[in-house]
Amino acid sequence: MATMNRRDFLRNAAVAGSATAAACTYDPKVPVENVLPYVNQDDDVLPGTAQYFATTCTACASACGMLARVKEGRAVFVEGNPDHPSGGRLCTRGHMVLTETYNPDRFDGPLNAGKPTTWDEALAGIQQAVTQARADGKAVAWLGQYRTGSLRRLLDELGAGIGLRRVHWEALGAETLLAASRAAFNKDAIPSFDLADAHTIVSFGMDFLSTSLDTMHFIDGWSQARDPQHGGFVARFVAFEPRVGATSAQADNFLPPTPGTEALVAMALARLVHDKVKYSGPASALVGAVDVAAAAQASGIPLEKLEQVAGWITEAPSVVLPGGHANASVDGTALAIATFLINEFAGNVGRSVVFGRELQLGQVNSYTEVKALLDDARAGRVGVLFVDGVNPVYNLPAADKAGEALDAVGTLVHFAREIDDSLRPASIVLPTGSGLEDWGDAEVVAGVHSILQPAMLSGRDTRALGDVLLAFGKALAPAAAAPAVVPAPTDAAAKAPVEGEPVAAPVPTPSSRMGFDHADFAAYVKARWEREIYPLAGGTSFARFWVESLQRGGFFQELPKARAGLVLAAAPTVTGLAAGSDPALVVFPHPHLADGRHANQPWAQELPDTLTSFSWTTWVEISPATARNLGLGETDKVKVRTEHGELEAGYFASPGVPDNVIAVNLGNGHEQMGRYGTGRGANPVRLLPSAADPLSGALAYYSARASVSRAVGESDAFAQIGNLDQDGRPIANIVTVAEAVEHVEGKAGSIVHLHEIPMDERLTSTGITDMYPEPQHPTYRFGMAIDTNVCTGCMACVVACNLENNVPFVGPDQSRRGRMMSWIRMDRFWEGEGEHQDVRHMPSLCQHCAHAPCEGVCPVLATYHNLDGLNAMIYNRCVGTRYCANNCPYTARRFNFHSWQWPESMHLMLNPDVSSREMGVMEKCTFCVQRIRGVKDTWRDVGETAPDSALQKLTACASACPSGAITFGNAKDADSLVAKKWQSPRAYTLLGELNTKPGIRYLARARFSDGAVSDAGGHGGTAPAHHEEG
Amino acid sequence: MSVSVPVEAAASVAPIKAVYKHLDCLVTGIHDLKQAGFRDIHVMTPFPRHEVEELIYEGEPSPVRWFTLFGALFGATMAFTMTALMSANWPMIMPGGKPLVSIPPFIVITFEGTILWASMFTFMGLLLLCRLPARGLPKEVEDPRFSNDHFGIVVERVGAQDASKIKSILAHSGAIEVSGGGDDAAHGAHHG
Amino acid sequence: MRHLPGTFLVLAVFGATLGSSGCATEAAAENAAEAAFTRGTKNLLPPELFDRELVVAVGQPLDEPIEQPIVFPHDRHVQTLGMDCQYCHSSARKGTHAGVPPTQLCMGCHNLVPTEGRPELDKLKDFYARNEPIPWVKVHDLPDFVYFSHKRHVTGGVQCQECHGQVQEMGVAQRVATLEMGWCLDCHAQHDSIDENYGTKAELRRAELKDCYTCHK
Amino acid sequence: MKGPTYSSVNRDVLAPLFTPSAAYMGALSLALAALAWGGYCWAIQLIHGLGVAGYRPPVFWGVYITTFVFWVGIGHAGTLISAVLFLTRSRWRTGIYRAAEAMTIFAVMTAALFPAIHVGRAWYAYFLFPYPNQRQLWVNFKSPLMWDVFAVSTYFTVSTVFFFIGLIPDMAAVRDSTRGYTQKLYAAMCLGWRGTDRQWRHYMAAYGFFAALATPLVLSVHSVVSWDFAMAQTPGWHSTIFPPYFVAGAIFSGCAMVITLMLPLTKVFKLEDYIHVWHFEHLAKLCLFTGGILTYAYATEYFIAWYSDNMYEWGTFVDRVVGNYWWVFATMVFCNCIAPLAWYFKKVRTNYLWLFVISVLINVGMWFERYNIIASSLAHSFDPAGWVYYVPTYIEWGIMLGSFGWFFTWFLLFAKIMPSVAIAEVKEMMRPPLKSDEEVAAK
Repeated sequence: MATMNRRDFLRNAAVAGSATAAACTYDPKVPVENVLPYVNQDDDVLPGTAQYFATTCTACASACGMLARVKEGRAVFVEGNPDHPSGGRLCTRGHMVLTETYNPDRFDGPLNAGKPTTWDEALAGIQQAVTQARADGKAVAWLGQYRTGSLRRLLDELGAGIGLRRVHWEALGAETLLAASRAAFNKDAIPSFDLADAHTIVSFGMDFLSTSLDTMHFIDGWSQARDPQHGGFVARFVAFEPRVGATSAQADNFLPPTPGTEALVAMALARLVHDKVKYSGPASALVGAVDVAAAAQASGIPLEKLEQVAGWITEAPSVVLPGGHANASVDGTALAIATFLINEFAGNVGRSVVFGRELQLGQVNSYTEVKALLDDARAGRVGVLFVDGVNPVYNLPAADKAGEALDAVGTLVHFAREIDDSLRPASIVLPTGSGLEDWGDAEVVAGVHSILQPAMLSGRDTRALGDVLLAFGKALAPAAAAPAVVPAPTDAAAKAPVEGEPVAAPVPTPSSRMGFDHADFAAYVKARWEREIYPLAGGTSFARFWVESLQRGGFFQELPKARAGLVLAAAPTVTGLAAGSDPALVVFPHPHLADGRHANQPWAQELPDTLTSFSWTTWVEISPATARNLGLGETDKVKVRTEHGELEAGYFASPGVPDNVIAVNLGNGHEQMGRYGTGRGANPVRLLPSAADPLSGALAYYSARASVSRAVGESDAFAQIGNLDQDGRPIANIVTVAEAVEHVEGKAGSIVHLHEIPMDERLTSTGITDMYPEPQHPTYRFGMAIDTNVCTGCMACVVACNLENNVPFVGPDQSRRGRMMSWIRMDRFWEGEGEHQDVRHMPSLCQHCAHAPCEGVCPVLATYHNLDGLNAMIYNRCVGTRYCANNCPYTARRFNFHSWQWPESMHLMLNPDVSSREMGVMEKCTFCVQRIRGVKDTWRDVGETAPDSALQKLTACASACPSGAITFGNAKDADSLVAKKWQSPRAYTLLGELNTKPGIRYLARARFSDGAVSDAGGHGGTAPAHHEEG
Repeated sequence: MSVSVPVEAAASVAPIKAVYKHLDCLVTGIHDLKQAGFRDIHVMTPFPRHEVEELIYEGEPSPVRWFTLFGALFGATMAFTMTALMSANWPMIMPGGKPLVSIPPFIVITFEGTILWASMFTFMGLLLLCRLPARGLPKEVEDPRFSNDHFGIVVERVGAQDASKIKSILAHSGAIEVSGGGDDAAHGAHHG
Repeated sequence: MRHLPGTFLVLAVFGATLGSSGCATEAAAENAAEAAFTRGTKNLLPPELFDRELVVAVGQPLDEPIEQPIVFPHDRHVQTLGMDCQYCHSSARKGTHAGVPPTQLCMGCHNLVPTEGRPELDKLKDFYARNEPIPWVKVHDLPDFVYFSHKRHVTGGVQCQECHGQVQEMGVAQRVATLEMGWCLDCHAQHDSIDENYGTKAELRRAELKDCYTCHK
Repeated sequence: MKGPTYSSVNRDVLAPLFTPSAAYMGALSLALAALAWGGYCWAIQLIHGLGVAGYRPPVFWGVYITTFVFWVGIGHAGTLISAVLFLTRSRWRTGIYRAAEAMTIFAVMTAALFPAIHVGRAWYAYFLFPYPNQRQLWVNFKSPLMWDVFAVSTYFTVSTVFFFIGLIPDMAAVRDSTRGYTQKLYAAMCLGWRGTDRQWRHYMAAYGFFAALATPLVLSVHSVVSWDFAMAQTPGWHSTIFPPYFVAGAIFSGCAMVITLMLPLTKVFKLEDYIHVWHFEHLAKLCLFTGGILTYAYATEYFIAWYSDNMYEWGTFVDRVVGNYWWVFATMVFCNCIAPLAWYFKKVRTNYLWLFVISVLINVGMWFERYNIIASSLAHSFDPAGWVYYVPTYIEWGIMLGSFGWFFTWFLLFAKIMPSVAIAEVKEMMRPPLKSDEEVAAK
């Protein structure tokens, strides 16, 4: 991957590419279109052919590997990097890096108090302010997100040089886990959890399939543990948490303790596990005093149930996970410690709870430290404050008066791409490049050194954060003599002796100071790699190592799993939730907006929530009984009130919310954001007290009680999924785990029980049930298999598809009218209740039927079945009768009710391989025909048909699916993976009785049969059918 | 019938027109003329009368039916051929798994084509056989009452020698008015 | 004359309705959709309502001379200097786009060619010196919904001239083919190279070449 | 002679022509205003896209198709009266068939607008016709919509010609009672008709053939329209009962529309001598008959949905009664099945007010029947994830209103420029004046 001359060629290529925004809305006038050739062309540039750049995702702190596909100088798609330990997975939010890059609200250049300025002026002013502040004895402070790798090193050195007071905080951070890990194992890192071999997964609120850190690693393990073919078992997932969330929707046993008793339950479980395994050791004393019966009584979970769970934990390999919103209470750290105890007793530490591959999130500060910094700022003791990627005004409770504190800072400097709530009128804004435009690196997981390399130029007057810091360093701390490197806590911990095991993680010791004497940050990163990473790898030449690392996306070490000894001195004390009769308030992160950072990304807003299918707003989840008692109608709003504030929002009567819980999602309710994020929904943090977990200092999102009442007005929350359950229809089917494990191979035929329409025996006996023969596919019959057993409903496939295929976002108003254009609709059927929630997710897309109902009815042949088994859709021929959409039993077709807008700069994101569609045209999934065309073209050059390996992950959805649920391929080839999956006993075709002969087969979900869930296939719903559009 | 300027203009006189108020008188007039061998007559009625038709055409059906038949056959053939050929023109398309030329759906188009062309041919035949559009009868025998409440007989191409005979037959049959035939004076008895 | 009042009444009501409709237009337009997400594109006047197949943009006018930033003589380069098409349009056999050569490539020779009395060459050198791409006017511009791979055609044995005309005899290249769908299909239905390249599988290949997805994206 | 005479027929039927009254101008103004509003709404839709309508996927068809089917259905009564009753020699047809036929043509003209209004890219609606083009593309004759194109255009052509043939002698009558330019105009329009024996001979033969061709055509047209639905898989649509059910419904609604239109026409134009309550009674009886078929069809649909044990089908039918669209279903059942039953009482079916009220109710009910079939089926299809509630917007209602404006504008113009009662055929029904009668009377 050559990097020379990139700036030049990108500049030219970006111009050439801008003319390529494809559309079938052509101008009737003959336009003069220009061809702009390169002045100097790189050898590896082939106009019209995509280039891939391996880089690192910056959407959250997890730093997964990412590939950016670049066409004509514009990144048009991102996907997981298969060479990276994150396994080629990229979550829903990871795709937002692309929309962030092209967001029309990005700053075009530096601003000073709202007025455009130049970089030189801005930097000079800041340097002066820093000097002044130091002279005045005021603090120069940094409030930013977690940073690792070279940036952190740069910050360390700069901080030491100018005496920077640094607070690194994430709203959905890892303070409790880190505190618990320190307390339990004396480790300054968070252990990694391996789910792959666990037969039982117990989670105390960790959102490990959606918003927690290191999600891709979790999903990797999850998809293996749930796949009966992997280890001959299907893992049982037990969730102890206050509400069914994106992750606990997958739970086989959902056990909500009485709010505030989660830590008690964990301790009781620890005691039960301890007793079951007859654990003997010093830690026994820690649980000696636990009153299991009292805990069961308090939590409302029967003792027998707890004992059963303890049995599952001890009988087979298991893992117990802390974290998430159950963990974000004043007992957060206590709960995490208790789960570590359970893992210790069950023998999981070193097996499924491992060090070695631990998470080093860099400097982790807590909410309390943020508060302290802001208190100082409010008192006028902070002269200069740098804000980097955090939004305290939005994410802190109102009582903390973050806005006032920022206003009181002498000089406020924001490293930002877009406006957010924390930007004050007097701020100096230094626009940084997006994750696709700047150099950088990251080391979150021990041994995983990832590189960020620019895939494109920004076309705006931005600078990389590293470049700015280097400039500061050169100007403010040139005294290279000062060798003082502030030892980061991680390093200190890594060096601390740990009993039993040797230090496994070869943390690079900052043997020498990097200094600031580098041309730019790119050179800085390269220099640091040469000095610190290259020695780890060895090899002949750094130049070669560097190019290989760039191609690979970094340098990755397999570090051995390590065990850590329990060093806990005393059992944690459990405080519990403040007493009261009102339901407890749970503030949970939005699966796509996370802590609100993606609120201005139209796709993050528009993608429906995985459970409620609401978009573009905030909603309140209450129990169905509460909704009934309040007499709420479908379009009513509710008001949630705590003693700290109130908000109004639409509601969702969730069968997964107990009566004593009210849940509100975080992420929306921004007062100051770009065009897509401002004024949507409400901010639930405003309802929270300024309370922290005493052991870690983490903000307690789950610490208030709230009342809910009916509000005046109409809700702006509209469900994209029309019905709560599947009304007894065999759409998303299940089999029992026992059946699934027994029939891994497809010998005995299907084990899915489907609705069958009886046919005349005279017909079935002849085997001729069709009037017409099935179409012939001479070379390929492209098909797909979707394993709903591992699908978590995360929507990564949806967003990847949208980005790949130029699917437009339609905005809140049109979303509410159900005109969402996503070609994949994530069906959600809520079949169960109580302990057995049975939420079934199923990506529903064009089934590419061989006997497609849509094709026959199109009067102009705009849609037809092609030789490759694709249900083709030719946009130009479409008149828009919409007959095809009516006749599609899968409702897989989308209609362009308007010509959708791609605002200035967003249109550069359009994939030039795919037409964009004008109003009045029908569209739908094409199985990414442009990729198929590319692959066929490549293999035609050598005169062969494309092999399975080139097809398995070909489509955007298949390449994006983090759990590998989607397999694509040539079903005509019996050896292909998709053909094998089609033969699985769990495979079924959707609405097969219609005889449409779909090109997609679903693999039924495996569920444990120990509950209310009937074993009989699709007729599993126990909840009565009712419409849910609240 | 339409106007045709008599070829042997020298031998003929102006057409003769008789106006009737009563149907039975009209029928008598026609019958008598026929008996007398005058067949080149036009009978004008404001609405169709089967008596008149039977009397003149003696039950011979109108040839319009042949137009209808050929129209139907043409329509059926054309419609089916068109659908089949147009469908076969792009052979790789298999919408909904149906073969290129599938008979059941094409029957509908064939049927519609049959009806359409049968109707159009019928209309064409009507126009041709009725010699429409036309300018109507010669001015001197035109009479607005024929579309209102009177019947009429017009005898064209009357030889000068026959004029008086015809007029007399018409007058005696009960015509309320007989004119033309070279005589400007109106003949005819006015019956009560 | 006595119809007049009634006629006026009719016209008045008709006009008033249209008038009030007109006033409501803007409000309705705003209600119609959120401004940030949709756009009204249809111009109700011609030519939008007419058959646009006649005016689909396929590049510069047929058989007409074209004004380019630099008057580039194809005939001189091909016939006099004996250069191959793919010397400059080098990605024609490798990629979807034939490619217009980078200025660097021109300069490879033109560094050595004297420019006296050749103002066009001065322009070329100026562009290069300014590090600015030459804004060539696109002569053959397929609609954006069409996928066309030069590689497939060139490696499949289609001669450049079959689509682009006798460029070697032209000065500034001009368009000679309609580039309409029917024109493409004529070859896709039957072209000598299909039988040559695919032999017994030619029938299948012809069917593939008539698949809409072969060219429509 | 008592009652109308030949000359009084001419006088009475031609009297309303050409001299608009204030009431007429008022009605025309209303119609034009509605048309203007509809045109405005359509312009909005063309500029902004179909999104201005209330479509909520997967409900992709709504008011437009409903109104299309409604107008096609209205058309059927005209052809039924003019063709089928001609073949069966029903005497009560003569007074009303002209206006009913005009109604057919205008209804089909109205219906024909809707495919263009309905499609997403109206500017490409001509793609629906098989015409030679450089792209070498043809249309899909397997699509029921294509059958629709053929059926409706054939129906329109044949009806128009049939209507025109019927008008020829009457326009000759108009010609003979006017002067100047008007006369020239009508002389041209009647093609120089003279009413000679030869003309009448071919005319009657051709008319008979037209009637014979129009009869299967009228049955086929609504069958084809019903196949738009029945050929689809959608539960609630996919049913073999649809063709007869739709044809009966079309005649039902068409006859009701004839009553709705002819009652005021008769009163305003003072044609009571030619259109008696006796005519309306016959229409009411026809409505009762077809309404009975319709009610039976409704019941059969439910029975089959239940008996088939097809959960999707049954789910849709249950949803129609208890779901979001219950009010549509209730309106439909009340207007189509219950309200017409009042016509079993002679007093009701001979009372002009009741005739009018119930006929309007039937029209409303039949519109809702189509709405019920289209909207509720699509809103409750196979996949429960796609269950929605579609509510039309003012644009759709505006265009529907505009379609009434369009229809009534034509109808009102027709009433002013063409004889609304078939003069020649009315005369045909009358006892001709005979000398012998007079002689008998004289004695």
